[in-house]
Amino acid sequence: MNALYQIFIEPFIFMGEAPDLLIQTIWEGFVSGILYALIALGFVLIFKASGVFNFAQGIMVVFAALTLVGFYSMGIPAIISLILAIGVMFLLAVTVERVVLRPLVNQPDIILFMATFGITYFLIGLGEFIFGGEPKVMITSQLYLPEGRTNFDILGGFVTIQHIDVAAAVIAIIMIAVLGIFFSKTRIGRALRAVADSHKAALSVGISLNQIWVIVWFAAGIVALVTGIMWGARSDVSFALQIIALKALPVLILGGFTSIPGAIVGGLIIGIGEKIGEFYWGPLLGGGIETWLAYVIALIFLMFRPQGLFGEKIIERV
Amino acid sequence: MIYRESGQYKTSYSADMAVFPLRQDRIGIFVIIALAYSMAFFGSNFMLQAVLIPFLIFSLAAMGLNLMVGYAGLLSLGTGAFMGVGAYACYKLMTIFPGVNVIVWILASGFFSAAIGVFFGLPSLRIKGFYLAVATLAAQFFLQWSFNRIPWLYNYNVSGAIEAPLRTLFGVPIVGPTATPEVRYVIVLTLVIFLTWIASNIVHGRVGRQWMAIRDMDIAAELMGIKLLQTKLLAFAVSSYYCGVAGAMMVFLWYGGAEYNVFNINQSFLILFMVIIGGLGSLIGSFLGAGLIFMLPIAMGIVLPAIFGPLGIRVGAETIEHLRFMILGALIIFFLIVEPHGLARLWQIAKQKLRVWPFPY
Amino acid sequence: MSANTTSAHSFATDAEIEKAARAEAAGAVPVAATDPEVLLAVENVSLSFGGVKALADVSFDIRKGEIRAIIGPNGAGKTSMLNCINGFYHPTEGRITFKGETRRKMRPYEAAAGGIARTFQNVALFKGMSTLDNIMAGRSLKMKRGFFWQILGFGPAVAEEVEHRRFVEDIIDFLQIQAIRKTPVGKLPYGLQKRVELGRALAMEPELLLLDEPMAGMNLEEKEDMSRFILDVNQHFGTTIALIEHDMGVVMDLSDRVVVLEYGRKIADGTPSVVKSDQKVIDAYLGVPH
Amino acid sequence: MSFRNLTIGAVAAAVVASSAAVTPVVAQEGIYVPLLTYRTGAFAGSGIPIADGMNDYLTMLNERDGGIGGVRLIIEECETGYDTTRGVECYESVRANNPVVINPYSTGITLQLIPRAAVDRVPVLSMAYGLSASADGNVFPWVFNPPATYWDGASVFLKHAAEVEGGFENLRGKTIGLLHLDAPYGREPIPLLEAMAAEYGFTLRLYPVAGQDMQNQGSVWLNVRRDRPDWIYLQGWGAMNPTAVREAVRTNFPIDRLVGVWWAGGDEDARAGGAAAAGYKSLNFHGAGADYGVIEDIITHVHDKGLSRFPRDRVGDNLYNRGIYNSMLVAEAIRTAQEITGKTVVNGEDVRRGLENLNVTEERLAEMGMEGFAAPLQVTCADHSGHHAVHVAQWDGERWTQLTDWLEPMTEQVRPLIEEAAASYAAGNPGWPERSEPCDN
Repeated sequence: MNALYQIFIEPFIFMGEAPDLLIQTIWEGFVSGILYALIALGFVLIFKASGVFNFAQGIMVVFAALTLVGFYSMGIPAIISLILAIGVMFLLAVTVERVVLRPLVNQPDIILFMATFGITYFLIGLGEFIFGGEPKVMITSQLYLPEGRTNFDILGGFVTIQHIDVAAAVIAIIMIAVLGIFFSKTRIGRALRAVADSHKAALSVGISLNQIWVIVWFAAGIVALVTGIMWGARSDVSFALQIIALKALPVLILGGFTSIPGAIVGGLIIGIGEKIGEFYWGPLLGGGIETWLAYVIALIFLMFRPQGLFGEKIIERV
Repeated sequence: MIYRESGQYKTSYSADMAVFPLRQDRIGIFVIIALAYSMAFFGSNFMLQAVLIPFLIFSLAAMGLNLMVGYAGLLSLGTGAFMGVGAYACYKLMTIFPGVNVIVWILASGFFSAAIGVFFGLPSLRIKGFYLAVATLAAQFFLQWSFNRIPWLYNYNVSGAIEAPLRTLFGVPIVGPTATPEVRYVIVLTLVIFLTWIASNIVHGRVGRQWMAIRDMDIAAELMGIKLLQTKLLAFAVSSYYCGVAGAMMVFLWYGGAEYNVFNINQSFLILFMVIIGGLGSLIGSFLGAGLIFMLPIAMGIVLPAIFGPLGIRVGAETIEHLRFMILGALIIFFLIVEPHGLARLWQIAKQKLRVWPFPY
Repeated sequence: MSANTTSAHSFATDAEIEKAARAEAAGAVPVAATDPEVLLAVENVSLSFGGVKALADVSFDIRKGEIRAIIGPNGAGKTSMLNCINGFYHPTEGRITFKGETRRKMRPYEAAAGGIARTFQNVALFKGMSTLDNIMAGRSLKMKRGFFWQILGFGPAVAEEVEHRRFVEDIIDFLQIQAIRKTPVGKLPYGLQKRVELGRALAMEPELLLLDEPMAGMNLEEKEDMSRFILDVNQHFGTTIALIEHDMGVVMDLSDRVVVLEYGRKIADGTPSVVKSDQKVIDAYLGVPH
Repeated sequence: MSFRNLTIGAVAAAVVASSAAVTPVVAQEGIYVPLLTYRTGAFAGSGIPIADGMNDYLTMLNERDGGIGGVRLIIEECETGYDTTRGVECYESVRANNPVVINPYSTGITLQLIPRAAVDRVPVLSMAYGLSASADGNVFPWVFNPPATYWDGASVFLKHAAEVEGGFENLRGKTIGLLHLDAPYGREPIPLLEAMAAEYGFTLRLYPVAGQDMQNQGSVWLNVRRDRPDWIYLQGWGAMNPTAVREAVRTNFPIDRLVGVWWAGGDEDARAGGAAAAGYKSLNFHGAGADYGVIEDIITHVHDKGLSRFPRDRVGDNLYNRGIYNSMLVAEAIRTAQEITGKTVVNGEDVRRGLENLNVTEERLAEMGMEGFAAPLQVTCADHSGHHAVHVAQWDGERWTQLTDWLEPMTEQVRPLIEEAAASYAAGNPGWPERSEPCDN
């Protein structure tokens, strides 16, 4: 009885008592949700076009950010470092296509999936090898990103909003819009969609898969870079982030592997859901449930809708 | 020349179905086992404690994962956690019933991880491939959290860690700080050989065939009357059992104690890599993979400085660590591309070449 | 095409005659599911995915011991029909009666246990396993020893293994694939794969054998071999067979009765001769616009 | 096929190499001092300055005095990544070269090594970390944690809080939070704080931070906002500390009421909070900054010879000095061991005695150019920590400055708890060996 009260009544009472905390919690969840969504977006881009489930996306985020900060710490001006970092992501895309995707074309998905584990570990090693293992501070101001925070004194409390988080949200929205246009309007975009639908068909109308792959991996790389900057601005840049980056996987399960809106919505559900869960229900379990809540949500979700929120039902054929 | 099958005729199906149809193979395996046991007398403490014992334990874990990924085609990223379940179950059992011999508990602890494995395997009917992988991540993180946040599991130790209390077999300490590496090595070796034998029986029999069937073409398998859920759950159970036992051995016959983050996701990845590099769907591969991946850092730690030291380039511990990651990643990609069946396949090829020698084809 | 037909004639003539006789006796009119002679009866089965209607109100039956052909142009719903029969798809309407018992929803497992075996349009073998293991896998249902006997390296489970191995070896001899016993099927040429797949189905000792285009993409000789195997299976083991086939010649020679589907509907049903001369069928095949 | 042969070659090579590698390197003439460090992973931020500090001091001894008592020190690092598993592997690999002392530099690893130290006869020096109870030398003859235990630290924090609040009686009714890494290290002070909470009537709130969420403390600090604690004691490490300081600033927590244990006193930790972090406090048992004789020696003998890997301009960082202090203890223990035994090449058992008779006096500190850098320190057979005084340092936005003078821990409360805990530890591990080692003092 008491337990039921604690589970079903108390948290809501508390939400009412301290609305500022509720708003703060939702905002926190919203921001981390955006970041999850951005990583998931990278997954989706690659999965749509090459059918590869890119486990390395999370690491690409850290790697990109690390490269940026690394170049800067070598005394290169911020903007140049940014351009260089983009260049590195392009190189990465080319290398991955040459070294991993091309030799593995037509292999079972699961093999490609495991290959991205290889990429993950290689990037971790490489990144730390070049730039050192210690966490680095993101060069926020040098990139003309807003710093500091604003406190809104409302509802008998206050809500802190960091300017960088607002920026993150805005940039995320812009990027998603750009990608949307890119996919629907541009020639390459349409080519990508063609590839997503059928590799053979794409080939038959003379689209080079290899180019497409380079392009999507590059696109994913840029998404990763942006994500990395945003994330690095909230907490230092280090490979410790990779565990958090894994949270993009449950996001994908919710959103479906091929749906960009799915990634966004999934990201927000997971982000807000886990923060609310941790803050209001976590104490009942001794806290720290954030580390698994997302996965369990996804797991339960899988039981009822394996194809994801926006995926359509799969008909098996023989 | 020595490695010839000519003149060995199989006169019965059972002979033909034997795991080692060739006499040379049978002899070979016996020699290897004999050597392995003799290491207990010739191996240095370092050799036993820091190389052979962990190698065997990792091999066992890899074997467990291989049964699932390699044979049944179910990708799991939760191995570390399932090992943890075994370890904590064993800890509870041996502290609650100190009377019963610890080896019994080590073997029994596997059943607990098997049960947990089955539970987290339930979604495997609806979902496949990376979806399932994510599902197992849920197991990984949830279990790891439980090891940490359920103090009952570690008997409310302030430190939150579990230590191996002293346990003996025939008066000889086998678990706890005073147990000598030799004794522990012999026990680990015996258990691993025993479990390997069982695993080989499983995979060469009906069950193994059914696992491979659902791996290769689950629809066809289903239409042939193989019950998918039962078969998959059996795979989860057996695999988790092996991982659990490996986990219990790791804590009580190797480290002598552990805390929750011993069983973190990197542990899971490492073992998955052992399976991939060793060879999916091969028991011997599990050993080869475990050997390669576990030896790698030790080897690099000694080889690299030896090479670069003289050149005045200092190779710090962390450099080796970074290189280890890079090499690991590169190896995985390399094997997936060049030889998806891993070291095991190379081993076969070598044997095949030897068989037909001196003819090159 | 015509070449095939004639050649098929040349080897199947004697079989041809008595078949025709049987067919006459049977008559081409579908009979009620209760008739003991009827092994499987399909009654008003419809199947649709979302909007798409794959099958619409199809009824026909399969008699014990006959070879029943299901033909029709591409996309006529032939494979969907088989999928319904062995429980892989569940009909949205109608019912299927097998061995006298009717069920709307059936798990593939029950179908297999009931004695329905099946080969696939594009080979669905277990690529990673050897020919032997593939066919042995077909024995799964017959192997009863529990898991705990399995883990012992000796005892009943092993004895059972040997006993089934014998059975499988017979099939291997019957299909003349002794040479490729231990080869991974992935490495085999297409024709042989089809043969192994047949073997795997036979290993289940089925009462009803569903063959989905057993001769697709085969050359003449392979087709002849396959036809012979099918006839032998039907006559020696007395297995009832339902097959989908595009090669008209083969169908006409092998089958006792033919059911013709088009756009998920049954347009004709009867002995090869009857069907051959049916106007609707001819239109369907020559593609007359309707 | 050629590709395949290549593979066979590669793999064969790898296997051969690895098998060749597993024969341990034989320690040449000298005193082998392994250092378990971590320069990778999420804790590298704290690990690197410490590793370099330890290295540089010992190297300085080699360079300046040709080692200790004429015997060169063989310094070898092993990368643990602050991961217990890898730490134990490191221990196994260094043990083969008979080390004289082990510096685990992780409470988790220390806990694993405590049972083995006695068996393998290698002393474990967990300087101001590890198991607080191991300060009881009668139960843990092979484990040392000078100059103070975590429980001493926590008690000093309470003293300071009481001082600010105007006496212990004012702690009654207050809420004190423990923001800790959710690992053995972070959990160490809990028993003492609980005991104290019972005694002085303040409420203790725990804010555990899981290792993988160190940089993702949003929810934890929301809880802080909910509970509005008056003080927060930060028992964090690695990337957790800078994040905590940053979050404290974000949530408008009064920064001068956030007090870190000595391990939360890295320069980078405080700097992360920006200007607003000025006022952040941390316990300390040695001086920060570079103007000490010993550090000048290190600069001349190590940095100038290019033997250090630590950036010159960061010399004097708090954690770098922490490393120096740690190495000083090691060196002094070896020196004492040489005096007691008369041997020059000492082994683990000798150094254990050395540690047990450690007595660093003012004079000795002066000799070493450490006056004002550290306080005198003494260890006895019964007391392996000494429960020495520590002070509260404050971050002024630029550097750490000593805020209070040296505060004695509340030993009279701490010590009984320690002996109790030690007893229960021994009881919890049946077959725990009685102390057989003789006592020299």
